[in-house]
Amino acid sequence: ADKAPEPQGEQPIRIGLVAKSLGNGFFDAVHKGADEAAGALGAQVIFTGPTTPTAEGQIEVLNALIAQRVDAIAVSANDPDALVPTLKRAMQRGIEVISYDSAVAPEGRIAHLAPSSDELIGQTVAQLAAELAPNGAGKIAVVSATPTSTNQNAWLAELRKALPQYPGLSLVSVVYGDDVSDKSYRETVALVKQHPDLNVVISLSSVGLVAAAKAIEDQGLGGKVHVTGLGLPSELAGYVRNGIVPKFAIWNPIDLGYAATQIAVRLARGESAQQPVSMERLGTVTFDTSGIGAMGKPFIYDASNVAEFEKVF
Amino acid sequence: MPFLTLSHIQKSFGGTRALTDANLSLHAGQVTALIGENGAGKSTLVKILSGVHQPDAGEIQLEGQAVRIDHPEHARELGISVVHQESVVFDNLSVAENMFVGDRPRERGWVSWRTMRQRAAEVLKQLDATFDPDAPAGSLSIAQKHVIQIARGLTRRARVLIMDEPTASLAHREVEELFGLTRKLSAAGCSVLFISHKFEEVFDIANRYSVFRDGASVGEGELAASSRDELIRLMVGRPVEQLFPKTPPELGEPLMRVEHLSRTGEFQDISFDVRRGEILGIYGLVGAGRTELAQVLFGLESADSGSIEVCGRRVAVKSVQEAVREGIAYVPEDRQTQGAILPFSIASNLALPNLTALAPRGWWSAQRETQLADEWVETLKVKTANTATVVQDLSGGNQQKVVIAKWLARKPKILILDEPTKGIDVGAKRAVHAVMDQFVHRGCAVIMISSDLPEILGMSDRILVMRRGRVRALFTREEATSEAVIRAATDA
Amino acid sequence: MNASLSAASRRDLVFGILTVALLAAVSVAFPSFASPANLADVLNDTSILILLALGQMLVIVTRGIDLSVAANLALSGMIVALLNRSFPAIGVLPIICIAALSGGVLGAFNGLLVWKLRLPPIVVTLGTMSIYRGVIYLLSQGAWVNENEMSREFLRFVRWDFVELTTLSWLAIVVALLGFIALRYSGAGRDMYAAGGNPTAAQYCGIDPGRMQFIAYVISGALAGVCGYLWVARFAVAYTDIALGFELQVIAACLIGGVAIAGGVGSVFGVVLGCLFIGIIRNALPLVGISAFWQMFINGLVILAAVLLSARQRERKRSILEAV
Amino acid sequence: MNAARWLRWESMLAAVLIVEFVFFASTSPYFLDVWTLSDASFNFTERAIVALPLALLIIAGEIDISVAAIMALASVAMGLAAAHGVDTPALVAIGMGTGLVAGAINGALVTIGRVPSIVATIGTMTLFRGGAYAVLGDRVLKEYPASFAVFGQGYAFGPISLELLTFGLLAIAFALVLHYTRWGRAIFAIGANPIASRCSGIAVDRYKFVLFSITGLFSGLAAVMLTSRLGSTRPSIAQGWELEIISMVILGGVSVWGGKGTILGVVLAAIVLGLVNFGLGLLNIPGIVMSIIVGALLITVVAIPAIAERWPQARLRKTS
Ligand SMILES: Nc1ncnc2c1ncn2[C@@H]1O[C@H](COP(=O)(O)OP(=O)(O)OP(=O)(O)O)[C@@H](O)[C@H]1O
Ligand SMILES: Nc1ncnc2c1ncn2[C@@H]1O[C@H](COP(=O)(O)OP(=O)(O)OP(=O)(O)O)[C@@H](O)[C@H]1O
Ligand SMILES: [Mg+2]
Ligand SMILES: [Mg+2]
Repeated sequence: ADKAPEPQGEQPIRIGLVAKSLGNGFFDAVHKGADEAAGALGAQVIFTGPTTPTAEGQIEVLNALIAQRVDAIAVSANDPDALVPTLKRAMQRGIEVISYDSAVAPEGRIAHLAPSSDELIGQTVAQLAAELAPNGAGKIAVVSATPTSTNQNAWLAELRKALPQYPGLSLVSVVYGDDVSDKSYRETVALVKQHPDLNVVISLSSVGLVAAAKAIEDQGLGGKVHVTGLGLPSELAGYVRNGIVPKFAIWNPIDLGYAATQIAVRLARGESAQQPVSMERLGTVTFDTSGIGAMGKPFIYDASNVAEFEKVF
Repeated sequence: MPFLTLSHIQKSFGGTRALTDANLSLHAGQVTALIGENGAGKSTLVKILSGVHQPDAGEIQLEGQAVRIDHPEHARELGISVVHQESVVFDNLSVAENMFVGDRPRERGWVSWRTMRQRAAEVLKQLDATFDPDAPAGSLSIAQKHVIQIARGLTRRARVLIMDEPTASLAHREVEELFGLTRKLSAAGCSVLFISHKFEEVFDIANRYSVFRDGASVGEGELAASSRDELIRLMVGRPVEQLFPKTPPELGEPLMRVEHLSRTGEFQDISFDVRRGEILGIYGLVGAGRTELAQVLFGLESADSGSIEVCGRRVAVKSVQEAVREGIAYVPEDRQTQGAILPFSIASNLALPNLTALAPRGWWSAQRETQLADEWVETLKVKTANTATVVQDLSGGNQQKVVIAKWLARKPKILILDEPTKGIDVGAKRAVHAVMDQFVHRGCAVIMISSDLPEILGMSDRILVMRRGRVRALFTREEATSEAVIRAATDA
Repeated sequence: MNASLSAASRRDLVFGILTVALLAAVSVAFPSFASPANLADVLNDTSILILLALGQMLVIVTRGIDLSVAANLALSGMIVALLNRSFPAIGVLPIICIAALSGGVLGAFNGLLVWKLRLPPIVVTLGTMSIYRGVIYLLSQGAWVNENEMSREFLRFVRWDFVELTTLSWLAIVVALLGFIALRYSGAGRDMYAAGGNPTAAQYCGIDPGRMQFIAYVISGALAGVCGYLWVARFAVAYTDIALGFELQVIAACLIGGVAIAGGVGSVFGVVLGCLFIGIIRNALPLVGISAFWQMFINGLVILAAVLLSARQRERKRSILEAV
Repeated sequence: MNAARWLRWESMLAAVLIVEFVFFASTSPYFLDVWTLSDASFNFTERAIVALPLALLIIAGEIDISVAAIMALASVAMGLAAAHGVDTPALVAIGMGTGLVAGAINGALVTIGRVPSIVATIGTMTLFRGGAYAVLGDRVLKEYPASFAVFGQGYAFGPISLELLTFGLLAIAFALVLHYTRWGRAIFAIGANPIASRCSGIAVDRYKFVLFSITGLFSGLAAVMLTSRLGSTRPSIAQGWELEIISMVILGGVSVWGGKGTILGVVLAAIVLGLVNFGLGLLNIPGIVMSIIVGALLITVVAIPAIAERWPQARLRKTS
């Protein structure tokens, strides 16, 4: 039943690149990198994603890609488990499936390209917090996205694991801003009221980080409470300059898109993920037994380099 | 010279020709009665005069000048004040504001609530209405709302006052007050157009008459030179029997007995019984609590104390379904909101209380529905092309027949009628009365609430008079005279 | 307040007491919640909701509903954010006028469809909700407008404060007062209640209910437009999804504040109370240390309790007429 | 006259459907393929299953905004039960039972509490979804038995999925009840005029209560299917679906004022919406641009009959 007729003629390899949601600067940058890689390899990238970051929306988008019989799909999952049945069906129909950025459970993909390992991210953020807290000691709190967001939770877990290395730091609270500005802002205000001696606010999502930074600025706590986390230079340049977010980390989304596309195209051409896969200008990546390959440590941005990257992503 | 003249007015709604050749003249200082069967086009004419509808053809002259009335505002500027037949009441607004909607007293451009309240109180006092100008209109009864509408027509010094069946839900005393005011206005030079289906009133208040039949004027003149029979002949095209179609009753055992029934704030300690073959009339002024009593008997409301017996068995009527199971039916006074589903066809409306009978196993049959409807349209002589006609498009009297028919079809033992002939014409009224008479002769009973004294006196076997929520008197047919009944209903 | 509003104002009173009780309960758990500075923060945070809910109230009073407010807000916000990015020299006043204008036009589009074509308001605004969101994406090409791309003035205006309250709160207070006066003492305001209470009767009285709906949509739209600027300036970011789903909060605030979905009933006072009620809950829940996972549940419980309590306030008399 | 008018609505939808078919078939080479179309059906069946009872509820003059939240609650209940090793038939019973109870709560609030349904269900929407979050927090439940997958991923025969078959059968059942039984007549009457219906001896409150409960029950069924299709449960499941389901119902010609509507219309609307989403997806049009098209479609479908009615010639033809 699953044997659909092969598309006729020699067509370029088509890669479905699925974002968590459209209208998100991070994924626009990923798209940029993907186009670059596809251009070099003579492949075609179909960049798509749901309107809101939900698993159900992503499944609809995936169904459309399956129906078009793309050669490979690279997806950043809104839910690691909910996509599995759909992605399994894609693989049954001969489509190579990888996840990037935010993982799909192993049954639903051949490989996962992590922009960085969860562990490295947790460590980097913990290190940022320690650098920003006066004398490396103080109270920190996290403004997360939704309670169901997978990579948020994974990073948070790694952050908790990394914290014992910095005995001065104590994580006093985790709040959820649901990835919407007003709630993130409100939760941040509540945080500083509840913990007047807070030193660092960490947010691992762009919306949350921007809202938290604004809330701290509006509460007149700039300089007293530092904000940091994962965000894009273009979104945070202003806050780096006025010192609310002295430094933050992110991997390069352009490289991520580039790498994901490289891998997807190569898999579609018949290469195996068991062997190291080349990513051309980014070297090679090796997937471990569970199919996960990581790119490297997140890059740290501060006043010295943010202006340079602000224009890029 | 007539103050206001309408000549050769035509108006159609889609396929319905409501007015074909309507002519009317109103004279300053005179009261003209406009009469005609249900659906003759009277209200349509009123709506044209008030700027709600535009005529398709014809001319309107005010003081000899041709005018176009293209907006209700415009009618008001011309000094035309209208009391519509439909309920034009805003439940969400206070009584006072209701009276001034569209024409609020202002002070420096802002609405002046103080002036509004004062003026409202004055007019209400003239009408002898007891309710508070600040009360929300939604808390009033249907009849009281009608009083608001009349009051609205009287708030301004109008040159033309049009009243479309203002007395339909008023009782004797309110009618007197209204007529007193109308005479005063007319003496001051105002031209009045008065529409009613009650001939006593027409002869009481009006000087002139104008008769419509099927959208066209068929006669006008001085009332003094005319008679009731002649007017009816003009209206209907044939003579209508004047006496009430009441045949001597064959009384059986009591069907319903009510004892010490009370509902706080509505009525207290009501006791009566109705026997097989009997028509029990309930009379009272507006606000006497008759409607509430009927609603309790039908399970729409609950009583606080007292008992109801049907066929000698004590029953607790806690819901309409239970009442219906006991064989009780209720034709509400407000057919537009409570009686009929206006956007539905005659057949669908008739089917509503008879769902189980028409679909015993649940499956619906359009055929059985139409059959039942055809049968009753025939029996009650509902004027309509077919039973698929939407009730909204029927004239008031025919709507009322549909509401009565839907309950008769259910074959109840006890039929409660609340103002059964409100707003319906002589012919239809007679048909309804005949149906009541036939109904009781099958061994059933009727409880008829009415504010129409001739109807009460003419149709009832016994008359219960209520005032302020209590039973004041119980007359047999022989004892009852209009004086005695009115005295019991009003006397302190 | 006179007796004609007694039923409504009694409800407002009950609801006011409920709100104060809620405030007291929160203060027990977190004493500094009732401090003036914190209450000022709550009001600032609730101001946008109040402005939107006041507009929505007009729409609901005239028997409409506006599901597109949040999308309108986001689109107008994006328009002024883009303008400000391209022409940082434009002052705040022109920006606000442009926001109001853009919101008003979007509202007028809803209003015209409802008025001239008699389309059901829920269908129209459900449709425009999607359309307006889509247009933001097309306008911005999915990109964000970030803080560093906004002019100082643009950002500063909403933060100016006077006796503890920021521009946001003052705007809400002024609009609420103006709204109260306009709805109680202007002919058009009263006509809205009449048109919403009984559209057929309104027609007999020379009021065009469709026109009243149109006006309500334009006002609601213009307020949403202004809120678009306020939102973008307050959170210093504009993107496609800002205020996603906010329309339900706005409608909830109206309904909790006693606006009848069937039209004709609603007061400025009630709506402001409804908004403050929601504002207090959502500011208090994170403070009193309730687990994030329970917040929504408790939120739902409190809202239900409030509507149940105020629904029970109805008079027993003539209940059959209210059984709708 | 009414029948003609609503028939016109349905023929509008049918026309839109044909246009969609022709358009997508000619622009995308992948569209006309039974398996593709079968995949496309997954995009709307679950929502459409909830749209059926909701249509009845809206025809009866009420509304339920909490349907998606009920789905989340039912999914969480099933997930918890599955984690305790409950087998598939019992899981389905638990899912549907949770929906039924939630629906009954809505019904009680409206009929006994006398809270207007839109207010009541905005409240319970928060409550039910909040309940799902409260129980599950940031956890995921995915220990469903293998046989559970059949509801959302199984095929009845050929390319007809079990979901599609269920929807088809339910649509027929609902159409029969609404249009060919006395209960259907009562539902229309209640929506058109609840007071007159009550005065005619129809147990208005009982009908409303049952309709709310049924809406809950089928939300539970939809939750079974969605959960089975996703193979996992999180509290955010079916987030935002309430508006999509309501759009489906009103695009189907059900009057939000009550008293009017057909099941055929709702079914057509479900397919129209499902196909437009899927077809535009095939053309790789971003979802948000799709939403412009869907929004415009919604308005156009209601606007065209309205414009036609105002067209003088059309009016003349109707009267003659
Ligand atoms: N808006 C309308 N649309 C369609 N038909 C209408 C409309 N208004 C009135 N009609 C029809 O026009 C005719 C005249 O109605 P009208 O209300 O003027 O009668 P009437 O003389 O006032 O009757 P009644 O004594 O029952 O009040 C009736 O056949 C009625 O069905
Ligand atoms: N002036 C008034 N102000 C407030 N309530 C009143 C007033 N008059 C009467 N009522 C209430 O209205 C109730 C009567 O309602 P209703 O007017 O329906 O009675 P009714 O006898 O059926 O009158 P009708 O059928 O003639 O309208 C009374 O029991 C009383 O509580
Ligand atoms: Mg009339
Ligand atoms: Mg009465």
